[in-house]
Amino acid sequence: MQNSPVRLQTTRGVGSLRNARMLFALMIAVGLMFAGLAPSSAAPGMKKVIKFGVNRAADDLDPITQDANPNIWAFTQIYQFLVKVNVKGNGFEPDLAERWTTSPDGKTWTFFLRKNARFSTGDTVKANDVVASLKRARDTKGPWQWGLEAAQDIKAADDFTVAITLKEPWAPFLADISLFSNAIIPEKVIKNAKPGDISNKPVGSGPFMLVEWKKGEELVLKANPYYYEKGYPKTQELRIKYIPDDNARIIAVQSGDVDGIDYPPFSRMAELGRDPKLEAQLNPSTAVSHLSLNNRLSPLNEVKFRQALAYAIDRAALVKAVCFGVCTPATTFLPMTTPMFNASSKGYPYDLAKAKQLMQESGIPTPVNLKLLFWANNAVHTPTAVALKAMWAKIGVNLDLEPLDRAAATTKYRANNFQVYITGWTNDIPDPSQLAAYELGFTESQSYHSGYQSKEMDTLLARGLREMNPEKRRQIYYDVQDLALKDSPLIWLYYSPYTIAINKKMKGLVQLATGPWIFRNVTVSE
Amino acid sequence: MSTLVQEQRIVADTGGRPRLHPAMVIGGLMLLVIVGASLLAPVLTSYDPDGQDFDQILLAPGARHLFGTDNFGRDVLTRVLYGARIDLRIGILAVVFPFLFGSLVGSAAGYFGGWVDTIVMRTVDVITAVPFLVLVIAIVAFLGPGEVNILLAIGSVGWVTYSRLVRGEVLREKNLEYVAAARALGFHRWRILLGHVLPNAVAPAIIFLASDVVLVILTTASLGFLGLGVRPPSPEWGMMISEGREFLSNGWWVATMPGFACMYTGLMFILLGDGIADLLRVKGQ
Amino acid sequence: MHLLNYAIRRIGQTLPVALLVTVLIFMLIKLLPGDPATAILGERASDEAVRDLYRQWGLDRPLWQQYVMYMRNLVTGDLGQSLRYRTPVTELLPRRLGVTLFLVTYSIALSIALAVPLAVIAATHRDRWPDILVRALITVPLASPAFWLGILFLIVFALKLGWLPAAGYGEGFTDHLRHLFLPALTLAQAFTAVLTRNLRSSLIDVQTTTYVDFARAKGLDRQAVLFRHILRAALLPIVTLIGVRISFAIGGSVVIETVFALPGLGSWMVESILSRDYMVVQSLTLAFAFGAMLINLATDLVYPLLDPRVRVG
Amino acid sequence: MNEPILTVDNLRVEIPTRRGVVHAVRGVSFTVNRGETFALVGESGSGKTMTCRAIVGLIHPPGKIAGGSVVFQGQDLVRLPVRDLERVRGSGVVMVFQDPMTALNPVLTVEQQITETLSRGEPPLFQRDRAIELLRQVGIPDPERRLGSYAHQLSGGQRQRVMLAIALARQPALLLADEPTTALDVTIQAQILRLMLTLQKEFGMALILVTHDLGVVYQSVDRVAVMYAGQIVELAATAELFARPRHPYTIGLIGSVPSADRNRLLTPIFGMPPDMIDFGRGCPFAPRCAWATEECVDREIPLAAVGAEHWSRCIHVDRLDSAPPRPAASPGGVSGG
Repeated sequence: MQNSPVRLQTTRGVGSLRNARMLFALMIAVGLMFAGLAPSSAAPGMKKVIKFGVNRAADDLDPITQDANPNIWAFTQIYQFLVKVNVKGNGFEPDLAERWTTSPDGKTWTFFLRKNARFSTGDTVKANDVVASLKRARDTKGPWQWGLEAAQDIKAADDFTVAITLKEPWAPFLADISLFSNAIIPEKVIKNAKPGDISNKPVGSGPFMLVEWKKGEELVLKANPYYYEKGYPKTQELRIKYIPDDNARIIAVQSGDVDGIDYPPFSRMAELGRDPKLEAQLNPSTAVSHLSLNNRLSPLNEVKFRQALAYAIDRAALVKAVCFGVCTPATTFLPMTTPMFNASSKGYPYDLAKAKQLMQESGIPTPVNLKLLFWANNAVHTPTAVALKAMWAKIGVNLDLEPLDRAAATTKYRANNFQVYITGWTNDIPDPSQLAAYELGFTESQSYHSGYQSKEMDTLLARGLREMNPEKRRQIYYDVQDLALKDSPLIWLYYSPYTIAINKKMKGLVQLATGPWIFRNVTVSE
Repeated sequence: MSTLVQEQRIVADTGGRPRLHPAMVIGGLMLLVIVGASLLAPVLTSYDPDGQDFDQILLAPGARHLFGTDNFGRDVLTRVLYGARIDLRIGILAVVFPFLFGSLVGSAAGYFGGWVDTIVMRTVDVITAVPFLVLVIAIVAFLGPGEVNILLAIGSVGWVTYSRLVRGEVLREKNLEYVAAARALGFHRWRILLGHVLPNAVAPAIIFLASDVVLVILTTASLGFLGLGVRPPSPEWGMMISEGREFLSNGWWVATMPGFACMYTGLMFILLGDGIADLLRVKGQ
Repeated sequence: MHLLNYAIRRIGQTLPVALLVTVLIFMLIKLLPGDPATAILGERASDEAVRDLYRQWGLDRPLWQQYVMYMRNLVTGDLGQSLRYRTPVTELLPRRLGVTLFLVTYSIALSIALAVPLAVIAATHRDRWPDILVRALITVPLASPAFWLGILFLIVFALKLGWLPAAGYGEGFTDHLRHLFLPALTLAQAFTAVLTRNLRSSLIDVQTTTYVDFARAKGLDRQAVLFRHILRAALLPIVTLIGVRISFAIGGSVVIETVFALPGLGSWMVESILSRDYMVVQSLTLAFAFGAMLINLATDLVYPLLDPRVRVG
Repeated sequence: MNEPILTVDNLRVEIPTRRGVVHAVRGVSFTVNRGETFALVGESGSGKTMTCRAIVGLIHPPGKIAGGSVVFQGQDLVRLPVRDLERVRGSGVVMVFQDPMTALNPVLTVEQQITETLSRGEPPLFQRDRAIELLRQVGIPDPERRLGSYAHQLSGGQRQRVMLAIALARQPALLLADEPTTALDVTIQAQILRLMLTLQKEFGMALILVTHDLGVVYQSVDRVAVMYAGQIVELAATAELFARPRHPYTIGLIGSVPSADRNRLLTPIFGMPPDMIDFGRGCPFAPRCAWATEECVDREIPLAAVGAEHWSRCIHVDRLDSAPPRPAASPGGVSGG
């Protein structure tokens, strides 16, 4: 929790120093040539624009209503937060709040804002902006209200101090406050906004600001001239281009049309790694791929049947066929990178004999017909489905594949109108509570729509939210992981890394384990 | 028999008897080969089209796997052979029913005119106003992916072309003398239409039929590309191509082999179409 | 002003068709399983949020009311809002329309530029090896999936040879020409093949006509005979073909635009169908229908200008 | 006057087909003099049209000139490069066709089709005047208005006149007219024929008139060549030919011409024209000939002089004045197959 920010600070320091020198040199050079003209701040030999190809288009930049990654990941460039997640995704570092304190009863948190942060409009970020933003996030209906669920009162103590009072001590509060929906927007904007204004014309204090948005095509971001940290962002312009087709995106980065891309498919990573111009990165993520089982239906309501299904999956083979070796078989419901992940858990190793034995014990006559719902045209879901069909056939389960487009599949799934559904999860906060509540708690989402309900689990989850002692809290989440495996309401398949491919000329790109990229340090040499 | 001036054509084809067009012969042979190969697939290969082998992933074409293996270690040749059954079935079924329906509707519209014509042609206008692929995509999205649904989607749009072609021919035919003669003989109008006019008017539609099969197979492939193809793990060629495009650089054979199969079939139907066209033209003269 | 009258009458006739098209598409997309709110909010959204969004969009009202509302807005030139992008469709449409129009026109132009010489070579060497070669050559694109060819083109020309850009649309006319060359070529493949086949047989027919013989007999040189007499007459049936083909090309652009990452109407249409962006799908369908109508009309109007034997009406 | 403008020597045209090679023209030789009117007469398929097409180099592939020469004003057109041949056409030789409806381009106006024939480099206004003048010369009334017409807007006779106007645009030395009146109404046939002969005099052209109708030939041409099965079977001055036909086929043709003399019966030629692919060595007319003997079938029969400027391909020339020894081949008789 402490190490990485410090290390980052150092590199940042060196970077800005070098950058300042270069800038100085450039100013002289340019000044001599075009006296009177404003100098470009790009260092010599560096590109003025970063071009990045992404697989999904941002469509709405209002932080409180959005679920889709392309939007969330754009927030990181445009907005700032009180605190932010560190690179590893397991701790926090200061953002707008320079520091923060907790009252002894754990119910009051005080955040002290840095005084030099300014929005791209030029206005200083003050406590009233923070209060307005957080209240809006808490009180507007949306999928992310839980991020401030615990906050009872949000007040400005003075211009640069914000005090938040909680209903009760809340262990993951710092994690919650780092959630993207709690981005800080100017109070003026919130007050004057017509519906859709914030979605289309977001204003924040982050390193970049939105200047042009060709919807479904390209986001053009320019450096926020008032960004608090001088010398950042290192490149003046960032263009996020929407290139949905995997091949087209890969060819775009290979041919130099863009400097980097997200989500090259696993199958291409080895090849991209061999390309001397490119760097293929496998970044630690919080992604878990899993199957949601509809526990309401027979025979999926039989725990032994669910366990049999889990044992019958050869996760190593799945990793080979689906991820081309870059994923890791899942051993608990938690991502490896999440704090309190139980590294000693064995999960469900591939054991066909055991699976068959459990099938027999369950007394379910074979063959069993099951339907598998999944997103069509998804480079990961389709091969997963194909592999599962073959694997489960060995224990007498006849899997009928039902690929549907995303909207149709999601609607069906949300209506609990499914038997088995391929899905996946990524954390938005570096804490197990979000995922645990969503996946195993009935009230939040009917346990990821599985319908799983367990008193024992509910008690554990409630304790986990309120236990402030880190060691005790860890034990609670270890117990949660064991219980989840035992009850097996879902089947966890594998942990996958984030993949990106960038030109080797691009330096300084950081991708958080929760997903977002950080472009403020990025330079691309000519 | 005597005439003052005898006619004789110097031009080729003096025989007048329809000859077997070489394109037809080659196309027919190709058809024989592919139908035979797909039917004999279980004999020709010892692999299961869905049989996965995770130790044999993405093997290049070689002695054990002539067309290599895919990302599940499945034998590509086996899948291509079994896929031929599916693609030929889709290709032919998705064309035959629209052809029958379209010809019937189109000829009725052309022959009876009036409100029948208005209704049919306005329906045709509505359907043609929306681009073919877009409409098919919407219909498949509605029905869900799968072979039958693809057939339904393509069929519900495809009949339009046939009805247009046949209607145009019927309009031309119905003013010819033999129709008047048949009418004068007191034949029922349906009998005239189905027994006399339609057989003569259907030639361009039949010629179009062969190239339409190619079009259907390609449309199925495009649907696969957009994620709306037949259900996996079906070895349908379009799906194989669209799934295999992920591996074009590290396993080119996965997409390319079914691509060649697709081209082979396309060429075959084009040749057959040329042959049929020639045959009908000779007959028509 | 005979032509103008005709054009007005034709448009009048097609209006009911356009109206039917809007009904058809309206029903079709509303019947699609899945809804825009879920598509936008994702699988983790709360039911309440989904319902709110529905109410906000007026999608909770009866279908006929929605349709009437849509038509009322349409009359005032309002195509509605993209649900997904929260932006009026009229604001998003022009740029994408530009891309697709450019792409389709470009591909048709390429098709003609390729097909005419190929067909001339084939027809003048009828049944000899250049003819056989051309005919064999054009069956390849005719029988291969466009996206497959597109990807191969990308790998060869953009990646291995680096001659052309791999993605996007570029800025300015010459840049468009460069960026859209590969997509247009891919889109042109099938049409080139169809055009070449038709033009070849049309050329063969025309070549042996007496008026071409007479043109030769009266002393015209080969170029004059080819361009003034043979090609002109042979291209006539092709005009209708081009008309029919444009709407095909627009359909084909769906796939091509995806392969080449072009922000055109086709890829937008598919995206909008998949994200259930009702307003966009309706508007685009309408745009397509009008486009097809205009093209038909244009063919009908142009044809008599090219062939004096045909009269409008 | 007797200066030859065209000498055709041993011309042969072959058309390969799936059944075999069609020998459409088999060693045709004749000469046409400057200003002369010459007729090629024969049934359809006798090779007369092919002969004309061969002269102007317009045999459609896969047909080809298999041998012989066509010397026009000292140049062998058969061996002339295409570019030079194009220069000879129009100003040297022009051919007009049977059906003016199909010979005129349907999508070009009369004016366009005339002016494109005129030599380049003349100012457009001058070209227009020339076009009007030409139309007037061929007897088109109100030529200014007709300039903008298309073929389908003209009557049959007018079309033929327009075609003549086009053909004469560059004042050729030789005009080949392939059945120029066949497609026309009978009343108009005579007008057009008369017009052609007038124009021939006016322009001082030689004219080769191709026809199957000996009646047309009778009063209007200087010399006649009768063709049968790709060969010239008889060649003579017109008067001589009608007075003293020296080939059974010619006699047959003359016999089948309707005449004002109601008492004379039409004498049809029985049988079918021969197969143009598979010939015996002998006279191709023998199967239909009333005078035929064994000898006719056995050997090749050359074109031999039978009088002053009179040639025939018959070995029984001397017996032709007497009645045929047996009736001609019976109806439905021997066919060429």
